[in-house]
Amino acid sequence: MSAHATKEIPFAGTVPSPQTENEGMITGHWRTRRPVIDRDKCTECLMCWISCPDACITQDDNKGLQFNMKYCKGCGICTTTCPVGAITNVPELDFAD
Amino acid sequence: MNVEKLFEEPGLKQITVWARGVLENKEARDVVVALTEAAAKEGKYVQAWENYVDLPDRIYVPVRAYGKIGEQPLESKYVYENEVPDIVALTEETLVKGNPILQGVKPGSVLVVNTKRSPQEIAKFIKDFGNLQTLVTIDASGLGSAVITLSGAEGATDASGIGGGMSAPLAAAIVKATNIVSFENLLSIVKNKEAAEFGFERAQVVDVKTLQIAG
Amino acid sequence: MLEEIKSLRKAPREECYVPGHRTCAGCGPALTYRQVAKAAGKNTIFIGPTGCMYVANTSYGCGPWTVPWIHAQITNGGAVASGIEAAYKAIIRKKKTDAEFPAIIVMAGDGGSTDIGLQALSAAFYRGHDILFICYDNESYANTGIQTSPTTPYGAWTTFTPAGPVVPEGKKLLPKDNPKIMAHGHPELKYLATASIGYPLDLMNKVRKGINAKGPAYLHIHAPCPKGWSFPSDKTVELAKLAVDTGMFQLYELTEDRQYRVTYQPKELKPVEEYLKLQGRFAHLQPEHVAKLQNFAQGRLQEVGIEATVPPAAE
Amino acid sequence: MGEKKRISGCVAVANAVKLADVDVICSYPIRPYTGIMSELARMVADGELDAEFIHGEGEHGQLSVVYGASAAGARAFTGSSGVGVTYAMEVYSPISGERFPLQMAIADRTLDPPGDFGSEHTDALCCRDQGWLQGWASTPQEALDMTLMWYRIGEDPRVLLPQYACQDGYFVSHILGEVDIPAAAQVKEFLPPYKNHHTLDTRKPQIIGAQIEPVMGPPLQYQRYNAVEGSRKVIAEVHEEFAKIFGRKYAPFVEEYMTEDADVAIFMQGGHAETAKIVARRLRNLGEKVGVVRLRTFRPFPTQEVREALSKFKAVGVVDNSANFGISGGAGVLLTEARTALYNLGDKVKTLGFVAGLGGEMITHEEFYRMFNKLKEVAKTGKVDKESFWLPFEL
Repeated sequence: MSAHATKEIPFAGTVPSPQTENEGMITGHWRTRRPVIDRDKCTECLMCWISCPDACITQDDNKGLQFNMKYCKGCGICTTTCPVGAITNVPELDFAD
Repeated sequence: MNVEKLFEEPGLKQITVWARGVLENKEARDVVVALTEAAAKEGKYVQAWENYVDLPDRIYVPVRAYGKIGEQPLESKYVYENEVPDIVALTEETLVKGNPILQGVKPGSVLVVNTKRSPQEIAKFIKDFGNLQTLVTIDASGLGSAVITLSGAEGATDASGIGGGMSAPLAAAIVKATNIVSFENLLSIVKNKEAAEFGFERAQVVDVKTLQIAG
Repeated sequence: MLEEIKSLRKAPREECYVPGHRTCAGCGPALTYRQVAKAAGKNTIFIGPTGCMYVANTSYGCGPWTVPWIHAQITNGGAVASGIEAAYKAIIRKKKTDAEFPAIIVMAGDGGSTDIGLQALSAAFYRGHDILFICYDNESYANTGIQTSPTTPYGAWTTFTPAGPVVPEGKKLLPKDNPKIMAHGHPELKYLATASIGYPLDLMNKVRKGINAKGPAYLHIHAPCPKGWSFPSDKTVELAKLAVDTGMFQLYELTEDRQYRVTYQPKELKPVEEYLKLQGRFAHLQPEHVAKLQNFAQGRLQEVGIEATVPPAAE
Repeated sequence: MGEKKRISGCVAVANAVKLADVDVICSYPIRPYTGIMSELARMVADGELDAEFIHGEGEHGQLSVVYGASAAGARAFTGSSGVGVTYAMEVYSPISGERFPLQMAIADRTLDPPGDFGSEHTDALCCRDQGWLQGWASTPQEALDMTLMWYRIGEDPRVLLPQYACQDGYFVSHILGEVDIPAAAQVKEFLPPYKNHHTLDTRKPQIIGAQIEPVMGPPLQYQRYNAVEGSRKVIAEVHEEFAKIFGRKYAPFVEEYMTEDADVAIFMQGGHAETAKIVARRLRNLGEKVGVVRLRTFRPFPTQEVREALSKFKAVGVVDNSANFGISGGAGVLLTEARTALYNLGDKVKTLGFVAGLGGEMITHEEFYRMFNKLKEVAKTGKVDKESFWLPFEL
């Protein structure tokens, strides 16, 4: 048996499109800083929501803006685009999870 | 063994039509297509094509179209020039000047020229008759004008039909002088039947020997 | 018809470009993709010519689009889109499918749009295919590690235009202006605009106008690249805005009578130096180089009708 | 029933494309294949064929357009010649790799130089490793039939591969030959509508052509390898069914002519094989034991069939109508492929390479005659002094 493994591949490498997230490329572990939102300051202007390259901020009508830590790369754009300073970047190792 | 003899095709007739590019290219093609289609009706084996090296054709440049008619299946399918023609036709009289129109012609061959001039006048421009036996003149342009079209170039189908122009009387003159196909079969192929009939009627067929004596 | 998005609150919440891709943290082109996909919606087919947005998005045999996506070569986005469009026209007409005609969007980088892909783009527009061709302009061949492209600005450092004692400015050429090339030579063109990820509402509505237009539409979107331009990953949107506010990038669309209509005009233009100084790729520039870029920005602004009253660059 | 007409190879292919009810056609002019496209353009203009006819911006664009069209679920057709074929090179592998069974007609033309218009198989042979099916027709009739058969084979769910349908430029593409044009109903029976596993449809979104990591490379390439290998069975089946429906029977891989009891044979592909056959027949009349083996399917290369066909002879002359410089064996691609097929038989069959008809020149009866004589000499002596010959200079 060859030392090389091979991975199964679908017909012609074609795969179904993902529904809500691409599990084939989880990026949460890229993050060195985590965005933390101060909900008291947040005006829900949605600038952070529309400016996230990774679509990691979602709108929840009851709970306000949600951050998807499974994929957030910690780029910090949400922090810099927030006009009221409601988001801060906190070192990732300050969090246990 | 004589290799040339080995590949002879007895009874094969070769037709070469010379024309002025673009303006008469279709007429040249129509002459060979009309004759080969008529011959096919008579159970002959045929092939028609244009000289590829002459193409893409340009206005006034001499171009050639070829036909082959045989009693047996053709064995020289991809010999792309008629090296020893039996019939040579010119869609336009000035082609007699400066073109090797009679190169390789077989003994007993026929030259048919679209011209108002007499056979004697045309003969003056022919420096070497070679094996030519018969000279035919016909004012084909007086009976039908050249159909100018790019349809049918490059091996495509000519949507304008066969023999609508002066190719019809020119082909008819060829038939008159050579009987290569029956005139009736030619008529069934060409569009301009009236012109073909006049062409057949009016073609002047002259033995070259008489011309040389007269000249 | 896709309706105008009046505010971010009214923008679709649904994502067609979802989390899970190997683009840089803070990637401008990825943000472009997301805003474009959001505006375009579900009945969209994306064509992805080779570039960052192919390689980084599909690195491991998967991809982040909820809609159909197909790879094209870096050379041929316009042609592949033409074929898809023609196919849909034919198979709908011949009743071989009951699908609805989709929005067909090419997402090409500046190389795949303005350089090696320009021939296919131009041909598709000349032929009048009903497609939207988007150039996400990160001003370099970024996928291959930052080499100069036709839209790389004068004076930018790339691995193929390094600055050195003999070539102090780095890139010596002024950038190609692809929107203008597209605007004036393609009679079938139905819509053309420039956009920036710094102005997302404007961007999304231009995407929708491009899709609604029956015929070829071209969008040139300025998409800062933190890796290639050397700036921190959190500054992407800020840089995009600053490019517009200094006149280095202009936001406009082409009206039906082929006139430029400025869609966003900065109240007061800032000196280009403010934009340049945030980016490592311009760190080597001398004042004369900066002056040349200032002139360049003013020229481009004037071309589209923005009166360039820029304060003099800081001494 | 069909209709008999004297038409060129170009027109024959166009008729097949029409009968196949192709949806998207992409053209770009280059001689000698151009006639196919002008014929199709006329058919579209006259309402004989309902298809999108797109003027490509070049051959690279042509192949890209049909790639997109096939991906979107349309039956697609394109074609080219000579340098046009090589200009599109980038796009061939993506098409076979994504398994889009579109068809490209190639009327062979020499590459530049000499920039002449004549036929040489070099253009199409450059593409031999692109994962496409590939075959050569030697008459206009075969060009028509091959177009229909390739679509059927390529679109078979067990295959799903694109196809090069090749014919010698000018000789086959331009010289009129008798063609039986089948009736539309017959073709409908033979060729079902195009369906693919994966097309671009927003109701069933898929990601086509994603990048992979190296570990996915071997299985992905192995898939394509197996598709090409597996097509052999389908090729044979489809040829049989074609014969049933249309009454014309072709050997799917190699056509043998007067090979029974032959001592020597010419092995080649394309139109000039027709001339070789005529020469063989004339020599047979003189009592010579000579034959011709014509390769019809070049990709997949029918190793087994070629081995079986050629192992009967004492000497085989492989005629290459392609320019290959510095190639193993000193002749052309066909020689190396034929020799590989014969290799494990040892020295039983002597093989000579003949390079002929380059630059679009015909291969004359006399040249074939000389080749046969050379083969007879080798068969008689069992000795090979010189392995390859460029005609007419070396033989």
